[in-house]
Amino acid sequence: MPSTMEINVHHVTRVEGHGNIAIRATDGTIEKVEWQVPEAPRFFEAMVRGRSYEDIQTIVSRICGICSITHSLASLKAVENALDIEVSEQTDKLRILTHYSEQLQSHSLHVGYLVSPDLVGKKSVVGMLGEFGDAVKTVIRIHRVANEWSDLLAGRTTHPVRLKPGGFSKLPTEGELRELKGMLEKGVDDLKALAEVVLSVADALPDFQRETEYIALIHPGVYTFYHGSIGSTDTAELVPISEFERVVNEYVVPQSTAKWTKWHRDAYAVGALARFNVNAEHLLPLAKATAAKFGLEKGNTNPYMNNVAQLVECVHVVEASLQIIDELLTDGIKPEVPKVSPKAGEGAGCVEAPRGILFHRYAFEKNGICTGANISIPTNQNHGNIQKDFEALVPQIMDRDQDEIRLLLEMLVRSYDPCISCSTHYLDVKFI
Amino acid sequence: MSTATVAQMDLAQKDIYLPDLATVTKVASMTEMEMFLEFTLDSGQELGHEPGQFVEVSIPGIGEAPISVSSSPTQKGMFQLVVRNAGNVTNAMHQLQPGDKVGIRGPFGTCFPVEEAMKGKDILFICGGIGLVPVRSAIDYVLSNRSQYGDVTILFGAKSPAERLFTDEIEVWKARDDASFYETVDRADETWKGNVGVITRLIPPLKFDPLNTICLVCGPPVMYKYVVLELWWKRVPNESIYVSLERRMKCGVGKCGHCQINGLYACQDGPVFKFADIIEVPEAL
Amino acid sequence: MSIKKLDQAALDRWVDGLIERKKVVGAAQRGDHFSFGELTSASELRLDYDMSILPPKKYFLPPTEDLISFRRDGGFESIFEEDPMVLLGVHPYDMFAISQLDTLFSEDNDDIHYRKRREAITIVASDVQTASEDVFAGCMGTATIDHGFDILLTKIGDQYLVDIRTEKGQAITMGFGEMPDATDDDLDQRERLWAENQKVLRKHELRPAVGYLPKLLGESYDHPIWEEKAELCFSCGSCNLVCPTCYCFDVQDELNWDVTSGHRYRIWDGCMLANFAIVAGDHNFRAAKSERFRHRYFRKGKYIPEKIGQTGCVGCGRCVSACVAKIANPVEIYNRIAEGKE
Amino acid sequence: MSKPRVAIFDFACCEGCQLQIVNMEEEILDLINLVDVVEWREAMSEQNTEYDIALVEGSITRPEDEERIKEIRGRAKILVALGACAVIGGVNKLKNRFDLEDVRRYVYHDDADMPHLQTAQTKALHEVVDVDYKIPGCPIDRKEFSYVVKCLAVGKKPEIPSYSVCVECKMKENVCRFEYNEVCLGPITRAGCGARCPSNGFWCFGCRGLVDDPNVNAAKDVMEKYGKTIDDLKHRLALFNTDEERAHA
Repeated sequence: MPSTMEINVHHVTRVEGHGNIAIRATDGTIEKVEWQVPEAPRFFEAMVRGRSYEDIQTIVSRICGICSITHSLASLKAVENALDIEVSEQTDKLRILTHYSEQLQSHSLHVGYLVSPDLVGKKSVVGMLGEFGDAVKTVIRIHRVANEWSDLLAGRTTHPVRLKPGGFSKLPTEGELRELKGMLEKGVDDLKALAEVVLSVADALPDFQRETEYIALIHPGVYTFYHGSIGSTDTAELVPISEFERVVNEYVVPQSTAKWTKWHRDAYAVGALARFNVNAEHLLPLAKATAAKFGLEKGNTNPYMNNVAQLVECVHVVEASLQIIDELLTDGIKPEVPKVSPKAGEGAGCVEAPRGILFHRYAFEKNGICTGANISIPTNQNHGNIQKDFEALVPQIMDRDQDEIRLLLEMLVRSYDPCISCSTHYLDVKFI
Repeated sequence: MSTATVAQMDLAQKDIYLPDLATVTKVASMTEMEMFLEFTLDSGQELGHEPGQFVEVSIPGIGEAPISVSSSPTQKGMFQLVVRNAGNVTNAMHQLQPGDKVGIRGPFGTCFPVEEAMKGKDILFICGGIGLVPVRSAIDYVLSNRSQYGDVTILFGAKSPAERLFTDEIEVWKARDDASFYETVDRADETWKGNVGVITRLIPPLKFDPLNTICLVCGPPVMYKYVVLELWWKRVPNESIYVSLERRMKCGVGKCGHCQINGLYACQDGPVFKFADIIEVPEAL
Repeated sequence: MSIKKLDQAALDRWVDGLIERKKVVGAAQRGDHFSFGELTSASELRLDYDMSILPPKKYFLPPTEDLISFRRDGGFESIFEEDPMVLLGVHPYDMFAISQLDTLFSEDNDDIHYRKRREAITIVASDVQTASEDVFAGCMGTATIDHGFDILLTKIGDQYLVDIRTEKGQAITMGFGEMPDATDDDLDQRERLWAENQKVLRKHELRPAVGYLPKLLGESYDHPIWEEKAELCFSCGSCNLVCPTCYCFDVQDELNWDVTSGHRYRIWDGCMLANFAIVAGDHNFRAAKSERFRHRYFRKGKYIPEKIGQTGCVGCGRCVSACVAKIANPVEIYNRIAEGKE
Repeated sequence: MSKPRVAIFDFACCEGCQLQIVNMEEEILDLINLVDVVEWREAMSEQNTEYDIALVEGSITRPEDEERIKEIRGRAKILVALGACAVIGGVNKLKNRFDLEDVRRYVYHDDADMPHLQTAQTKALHEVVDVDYKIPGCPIDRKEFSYVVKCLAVGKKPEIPSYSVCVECKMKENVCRFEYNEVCLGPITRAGCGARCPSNGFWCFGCRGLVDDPNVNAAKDVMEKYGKTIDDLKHRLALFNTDEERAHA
């Protein structure tokens, strides 16, 4: 009698959005390995047509609850690019500072609440409360700092209010920035403590290697999340943001409502590990030291290590923010009122979402009404790579217990920190 | 008032928003919607109310609601409320069991003039639905001091036989030979043998001296105009008609503004009004 | 008690000294408007402000205020949140409104939550230096004031007259240093400024006399203006919320996470809001917008005057500015109902 | 009294409302003390089909989702709609302004006919099943969420404000957005957010849905007074209230 192994994870838990895993093997022969995305498509790109440039940010931040600030910023950069709007250095700095708050929010949520139960053999963070109660409370404190930080600069942690074309609808006061600085300085200690806890259970991260292409923003001299061009570990070429479609090359597969992407190979990866592999030399000292603790080095090809890279980035964004706050306080916060007038145009914008590089493109007619959009989301860009990882990993672990296989595959998906509801919300339009 | 005068006032006065504790001593379901509850104040004191007054009942965490006192002050050592399940507080009151604690503020507001205008007069009580709840306090008071009043007539109208309140007491009132009781229901069922129709139909057949009768009226908002009209046909002067009005008395002490009826506060100037005093108050009825 | 004189520098020194010792709240520019808030330096104080968005009422009757704490198993305790402060720069019409609240919260049933806050606040009033766009205090008899405050500041040339009226006022004058008494000439100048302010603070001209409003309204219950204006009313309550004499509130219970304890608080409410007069069972005693709209103008012009003998509208004009539909100008309404009468 | 069992579900949405539950930070510990969270895919691997209260985020956009929400409704004693997508359809309803064929083709081009890419008109939960309570907002307000949960735990009917955002905006002492010549939906939008957007210098775009009886006549008149048109208002209204905007067209 043939022995059949079938694994169907109908909705991977502890990820944002709905993703399924389907594996079938008979007598040791793999018949099906599929990463499926059944999330309901929302068609944001079609919906923004006919909306004003003023409302784009408000609409597209709703693509994702977890990276709403990132979507806002990418859309604002695209809108500003399309309408020839210049923003001040102060706006840039404050935006980056806002953006960093979301990196910490998202990474601490992912590593602390969603991944860590796997590392200690629990089903959820609630299950960790007894034995790892102190660690959970540390995570909560870090997460709260990140949220209060977003609240302060964006007016809200989820779906930012203050970000608008040309600048901010309301600026933080210098007093508020000083308070934030104090908060972040205290946060560094909590981050160090968290790193120690994760390090103590890091053995639970599977040792699995698969070479792939890593793509991230590159900007001279900085570990960038906001400025720059598109870079890759496969090429020295830097692609301008305006040509992002040349990089993503989207296509549709039958098992996914999200589109998949590829560039130099059949799939590529984006996210913290990609940024690390592209930009590690620009990390700030404490972040570098954190990476070293975990033995994370440039050129790492273990997707599970993305979670460690996220932790490293948590440290980096706090360090970088303390520098930005000092600069802002030295210069003083100058009152600025964004003044913008609509015109016809088309433009692209890009920032690094916590889970990888994010592209937005919009076209407007002369009254500022949107006529078309194209958004390419990091989780889309990772779907193909997750599938390729599955195909490589499953044969290596076939002989193990089904529950263990299931867990390893779920952990693999989780390591990418997929934002699945995001990934079903993009569109693609040809601009003439 | 100048600030100097304010400063001289006594700071140790009672907080008008602070409830006293009371304990539930008896509960009984009256209809599908109405619950009967009996309380004693934990202080051991009498509530000290007059017929027609209300209290603010607190269910901690749920809120506070104004409820008419249904028992007569002639009944000592306790007071009774009847509540219709119509909101959060009254819903919570329906869950109360003997021994449970509630907060009580009050009694507040004006009362039926059982000691003044009504003394020596014939009395006509006209109650629609839960309008019987506050009026029962006056009915009991009058019947307890029966010799001090003239003829006593009670009219009661309910929507249906199932919604009749105080059915046991109605039997007692009916049986009394020193009081007349008439009732009707809007919609009868197969068990109902009595009058069918709105309460106003009970008024025309009545024989009474309009100049020697005090009428107490309480019922749903829609009822008053029609009842008053019938009383006018009977030549009852406005001075002799008293109505009890329902409003949203949030604070009960004339501050919050919710119960205002034009310039009057239902919680202070009411809930019992002499009809003559509100005939020029358009929002009253 | 006495009337002294200070120049700007001495005034600033005094305010800075006060700030070192006490919580000092005053009118200051915040963003692109004036509002009352805690001061950290005398330089922030703007006695030349025209109007604050919210009246200083917010310190006597805050938007939300805890009243009692409770436990579900029975047990209630009063919560008092008095917040001692010196309140600087209260305009005469707002002072008039505060005195009115003093009366309304103390008469019949004394509200000691209000009174404790009130007693903890020392009021330094200030005669208006800049008339706001919509003020009409001159028509309401509230452009100047001679009672209720602890100290009144009046700017005469580059000097401030400091009229100290109460012990409370006297108590915060430490730090004045040597101060000359105001001269008769100074007082004459103040009289002239008061007379001038009666004329200047009239950006809208009320035609009927204030004292005539109750009678006028009494005859105008069914005037078409109520329907006409309410047609454009959002029932947003902005006019209620910015009004220095509106004091209606709602009372709510809030549970702690243990759901066995919590507190009861009051929160500003407004008679223009749709559900203000709704009772359990959802009957609304003022369901129509026009009924609510009328109620507000009756309350200011008739009910309050009949209750305490003062106008319920002090003419600050905040409602005029705050109403997005631009229908809330009391002067326009009272003038309309006066048309064709006397 | 046993703890009420709570399950959290999501449909088409950004999951930002669930995130607000996570964002309660330390208070989550209080929450799980008060109720048993028995299923929550975004945060927990535990699954359970036995629950008293279903908290449901997202709007219904596919026939299979209709079936799923009906099943959830069938199991839950109390169903609470969480956030704008669930309560009014939210930004997802912008899709309903277009022909669905066009929307699908616009996004998926030649692949648009693949069966898994089908979509239907966006619906709020109450358009498919009975909803007991609604927590509006995009995203939900954490304080309001806590309030509702505590109410349900003690059997109290939660009261969501019936008045407009202007009430809270005035309490915050904000300058009216109309003074900046902006189209603000505050006067017709249900309060409860603490006037979050105007307090941050931004107009209200109506994410909590409209008040029970919005005065559309007044809105028209006000637009004219500020040199705007009713179309400006409708344009903004469409963001979260496409149905309302069409009803008043």
